[in-house]
Amino acid sequence: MNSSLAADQTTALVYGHSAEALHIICLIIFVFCGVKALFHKDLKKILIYSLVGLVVDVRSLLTIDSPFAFAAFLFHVFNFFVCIGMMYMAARALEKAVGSNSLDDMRGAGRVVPRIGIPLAAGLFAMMGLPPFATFFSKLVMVSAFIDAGGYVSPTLLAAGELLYFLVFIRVIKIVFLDRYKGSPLQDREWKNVAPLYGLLVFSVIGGLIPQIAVKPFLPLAGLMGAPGYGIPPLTISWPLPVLWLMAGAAAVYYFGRTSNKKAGLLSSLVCLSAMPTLLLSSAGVYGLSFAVLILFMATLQFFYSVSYMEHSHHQYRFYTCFLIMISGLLGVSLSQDIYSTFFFWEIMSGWIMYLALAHEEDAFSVQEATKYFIFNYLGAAFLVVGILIMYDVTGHWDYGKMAENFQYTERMAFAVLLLTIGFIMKAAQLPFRIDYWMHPKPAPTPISGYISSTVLKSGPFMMVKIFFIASLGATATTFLPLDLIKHVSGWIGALTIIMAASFAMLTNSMKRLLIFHTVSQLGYVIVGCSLMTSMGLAGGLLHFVNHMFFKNLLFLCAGAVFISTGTDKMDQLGGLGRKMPLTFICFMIGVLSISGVPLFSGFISKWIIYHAVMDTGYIGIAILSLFGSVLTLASFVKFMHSAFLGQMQDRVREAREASWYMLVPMSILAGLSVLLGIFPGMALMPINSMLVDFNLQPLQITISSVTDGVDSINMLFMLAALSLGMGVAGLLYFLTRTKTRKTHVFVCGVDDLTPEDSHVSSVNCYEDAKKIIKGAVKLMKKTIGLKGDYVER
Amino acid sequence: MLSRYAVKSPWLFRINTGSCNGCDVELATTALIPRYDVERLGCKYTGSPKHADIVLVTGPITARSESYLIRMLDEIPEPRVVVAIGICPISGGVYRDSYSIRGPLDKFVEVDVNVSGCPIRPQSILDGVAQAIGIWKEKIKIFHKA
Amino acid sequence: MAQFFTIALRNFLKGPTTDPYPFGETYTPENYRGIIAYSPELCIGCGTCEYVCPSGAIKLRHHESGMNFSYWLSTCCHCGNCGYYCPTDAVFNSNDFHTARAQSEKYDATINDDIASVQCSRCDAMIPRAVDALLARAYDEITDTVRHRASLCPDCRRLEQFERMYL
Amino acid sequence: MITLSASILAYLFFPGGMFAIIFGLLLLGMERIAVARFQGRIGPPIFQNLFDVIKLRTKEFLVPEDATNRLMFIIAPFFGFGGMMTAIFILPVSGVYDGAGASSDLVVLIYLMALPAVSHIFGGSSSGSTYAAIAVSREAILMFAYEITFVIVLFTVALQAGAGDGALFSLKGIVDYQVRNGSFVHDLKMIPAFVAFVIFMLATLEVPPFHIAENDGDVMKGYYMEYSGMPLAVFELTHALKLLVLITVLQIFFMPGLAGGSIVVNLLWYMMKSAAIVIGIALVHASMPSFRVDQAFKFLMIVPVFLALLSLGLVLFL
Repeated sequence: MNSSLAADQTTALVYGHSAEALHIICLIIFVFCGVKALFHKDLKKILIYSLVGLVVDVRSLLTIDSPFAFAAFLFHVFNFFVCIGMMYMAARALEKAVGSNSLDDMRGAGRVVPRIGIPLAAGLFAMMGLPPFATFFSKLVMVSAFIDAGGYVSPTLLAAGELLYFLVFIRVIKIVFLDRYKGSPLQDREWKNVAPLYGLLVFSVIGGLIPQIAVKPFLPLAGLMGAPGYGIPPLTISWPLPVLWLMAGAAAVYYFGRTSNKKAGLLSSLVCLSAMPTLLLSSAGVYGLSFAVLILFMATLQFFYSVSYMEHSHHQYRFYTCFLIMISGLLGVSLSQDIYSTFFFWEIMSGWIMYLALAHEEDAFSVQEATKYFIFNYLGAAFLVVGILIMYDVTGHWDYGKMAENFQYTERMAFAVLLLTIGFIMKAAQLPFRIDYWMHPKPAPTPISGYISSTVLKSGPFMMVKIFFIASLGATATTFLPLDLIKHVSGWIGALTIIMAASFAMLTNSMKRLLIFHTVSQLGYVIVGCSLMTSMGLAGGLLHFVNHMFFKNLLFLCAGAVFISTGTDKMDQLGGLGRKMPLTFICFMIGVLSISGVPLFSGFISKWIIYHAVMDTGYIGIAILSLFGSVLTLASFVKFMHSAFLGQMQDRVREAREASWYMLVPMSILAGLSVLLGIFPGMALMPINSMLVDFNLQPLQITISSVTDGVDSINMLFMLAALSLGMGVAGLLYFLTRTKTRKTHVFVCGVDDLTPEDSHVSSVNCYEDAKKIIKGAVKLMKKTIGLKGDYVER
Repeated sequence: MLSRYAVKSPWLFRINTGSCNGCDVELATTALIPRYDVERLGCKYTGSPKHADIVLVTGPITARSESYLIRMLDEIPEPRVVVAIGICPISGGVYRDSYSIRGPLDKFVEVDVNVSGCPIRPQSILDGVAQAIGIWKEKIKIFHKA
Repeated sequence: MAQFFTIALRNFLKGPTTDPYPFGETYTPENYRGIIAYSPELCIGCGTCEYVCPSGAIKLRHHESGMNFSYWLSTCCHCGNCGYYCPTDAVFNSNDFHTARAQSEKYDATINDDIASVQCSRCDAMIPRAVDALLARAYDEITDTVRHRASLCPDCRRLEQFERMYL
Repeated sequence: MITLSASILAYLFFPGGMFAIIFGLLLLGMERIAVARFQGRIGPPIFQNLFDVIKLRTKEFLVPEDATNRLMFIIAPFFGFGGMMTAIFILPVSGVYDGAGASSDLVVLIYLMALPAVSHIFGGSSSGSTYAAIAVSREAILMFAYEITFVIVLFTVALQAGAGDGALFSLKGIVDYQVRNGSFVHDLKMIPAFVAFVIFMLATLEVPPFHIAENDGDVMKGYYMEYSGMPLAVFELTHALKLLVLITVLQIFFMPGLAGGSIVVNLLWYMMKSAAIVIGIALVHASMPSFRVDQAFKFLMIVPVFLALLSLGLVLFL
């Protein structure tokens, strides 16, 4: 008896061990093939290594002997082989066309022979598991199979492992597609012998868009093997109408926009404008709807601006299409009702479409920077995948409402909420140790970098608030300690980011890099506000969310206008632009005043609410850091304003002309909004109040222009009256003295042979002492934490 | 008219056109050392010609400093008084016949008060400033009539 | 830094040591080299002062009826050479430091005296008159003969000398 | 709620515009006399600063021709002046004027105090002069350095006045709290905060230990360099108002004790305290040489911040 008992134990032991051993072996092979593929020169060898690695990876799925895992295995393998076949055949065709199989000869060949290139690119993107292809769902199902098996360490490892293969494929895409082709002319293949490739491509895309049909055949198969009935999670995606409208618009722009940039730009801005009425039909709550309205409003301005910005660029229609699809992804994130389709649209928003839009200039620098940002986004998505699937596994529902109802407080759920918070905070680029990875790339065209900074990054805090709301709603019974801890820690991360990003902004010398740093620091404010989850805190955070959207986009558009008219992004080559571009200067000044929180401008009121909220909850440290942040912001913008717009006129600026009215109209609209929201914050606070009611926090007592918090209140109209009365008195003093005015030289002790270059204090020689201290802190950080540090100058 | 009070705060501005600094040391002492405190009269040394009311010019206007002097004189707002300090600006002083000086101050600007001496005594500077204030008062009236 | 505070407090308690000049008298040392004082009756027209004046403030012009001593304050560097070398102390520095003048008075801040020559008591040649201060330097005491001889022109004095010796 | 006409009256005449400007100029004059007396000289008449302003009115107004933005150059002084007039209107004087009701708030105070520096920066950099540009960069660094101290001291006072149940942000509340149970200056925990706030005051007012942005030695008149005539007068008035605002804030934070029942007595007591503070500032002014900008930056980032944090710690944990 005991021998059989022993036998069982041994078999269990052996079986247990062998499963364990198998798992480890798979992991080793997986990593080995990945590294080999990463550094190999020959295209076919790279594909073979990655094939072996991923198959082994899928094999480890079988170590879990649940029918769900087996169904996931079958579904994944099927999709996997569809893509591998397509990619492999396309690669062989390309090698035959180019004549050699080493990667360097194929540099840029993909674009020269598009008929072979498209299936190859599609295969590569599919292998990465990005949305429009079926492998996106099969990977999702694979990870959920692991999670279903109980562990949550191995799925995270798996998701991180995917990053290794992502690097392999992105390297191939970068070389084959985004480079200049210098070789001899290639001969493209006719349609008929390329047709099977396109058949596979269409099959994979259909599987990606309508996953429930693709999954249906595999469910009974799983039933054959073990206990039937336990199926793969419902993969139905709900497509909101505005998203479809925008996608259709993107196709229209791609088709009609080829002729002229003006037509393409105006068409795409019309598409966004016309998408607004379709919002009325969608059933999203006021929170999602108001974000959607803002997205579309900003998009119309952005496209109207880029009509004249992209004038001397190339392939504008391709840029507009990718931009529109990215916006449709963002719209999907804001409107979708369940977390699953939110993640689907999230992947569309920060997937390869954004990569193509960011690398639009196609010079080496912009491709390299865009790749870095794409890698960072993919890593963020890995966190989200695991978090979402754990939440589904615990609550059993995708839909937000149902998820909140049967939300149980288990430590796995705490881990899921933590992962999701990390993913969303990473999207908002907090604690930027390597700004070129954390944030959207500098050399990308200004319309898209302005739009990402002001609107796309907001999806991070937007979703974070939703998750916090669900967690806090669900865990009413027991005080969900980890949630308070997560909220407190994310508050501290926000506060530290404010100081860190603003002090790095002091060091940098390029306009766009400075604005990027300030986006991160202002997002720190939003996260500090939102992570308090009190009514004041959330209201402050969301108001800053809206204000920041307007004044940050305004500043980016001004920087773009300056870039177009002077041709340089370096601040120290500019000087005295205020005279040549007065309107741009006025808009820029309004942006600076609102971002540094000067009263009467929009930045002030939201910061006021955030400070009160933080002080009410008693976090003194966060309050001090965030208050200090606004002075840092003002100091770095003084540097920007002085060295670019004021001071002596440099010769590069002599022939600068005022921006065209295509640029000026959006800028002045945003400037007007910044001032309007500064004086009448009620306009934005009314919808925010209704959101607070949705999040069942009690709304603020506000009027159109004042906010009251307990005993003290702030009334912006009163401030406007007081300040303008004071300025009126000063004006009266001016008016009393009708003395003559006379133009004279600037006083430099009478010396008259100084050239403007010598006498202009540019951004390089501003604040040496503050820079010394910040550089010292960065060196200290490198020594202690060992990170490569601020990466500021490029 | 406010000129009665405006006259009580003359701001002084020093221009050194190649002087041997003897007069400049005297000018400095009138402001800084407690003994000859020019602030009693409401005077204050300003750093910029744009704030100047009474311009104290020292030095025999050497060739190099001629262009600087012309530019700086143009940067001084109108109701102003020019005081030549020491004999050099008045007549070239001991350097009168030298090749490198461009002659007395009157050739460049309409001087109002001459305080001669080499170097001048702080008390005579106070004399000069008091006299300049008198002239300045007339100028303010004329300036505001025009 | 502490001793600065003590000095400041001591000054505060001691009260200001400002010289009340424009509104009251000020101390002027008696040998302060101020504006030149010139007494024509002592001047013998030797021209030493013109010669030693570094800034050319003193000009001595001879004209038919005597000499003209002119001095322009605006170029006088108050060095005191003239007072030092003048044999008869006709020129010396007074301690009058009030040299501030309006621009209109720029060219009349001068001393402009004529010293008339006297006629020789024997012939009608015009000679600069002798001044007791000068004679006092040459002779111990000035007797009538010395005074008589001083009133003769050089030719007459030679004639008189010849007459006295050989006649 | 104060009626509209009363508040306009308060804004323009009594504790607001006219009184504040005259009293501010008087205080500046007093400070100049005190400095002179500390240096052993007589010093100017008491209303010297008023005469300066009147004289500036008679001057011609010069605009640098290569100033990049004439409009900005002319308008720059307005921000500072408007900010300070509003700040005066908001600040309650114990026993005399109880602030502008609900909106006399600490956070508003921080941003209003930054407005004069903002107007200096705009004016200086739009004038196109190199000296002004250097002064602007120094002003921005110093502002960035001394703002930490102000923020920490502010929170310390707010917490101390809040007495445990969160921070009390309204200035009127702070004054009432101190009137009720003893002003903070007697409270030992708040002494380091008091010293830190005085250092902040010296730095904001550019009084010699921190006379850097318009140091006569190197940048002469700093950001005022290109100004003459009326804008310069507005800057002088802003400086006078700023001195008064800082003195009032010091009294609100640390010594708002009442001297008696009627308004007149309290007003005189308030003026006496202000005069005493000004004499103290003059003492430091007369006996301290100025820092270089990097020395000042290091000093401001270490000493007052440490003192303020010390008293913050004491208030929080004691």
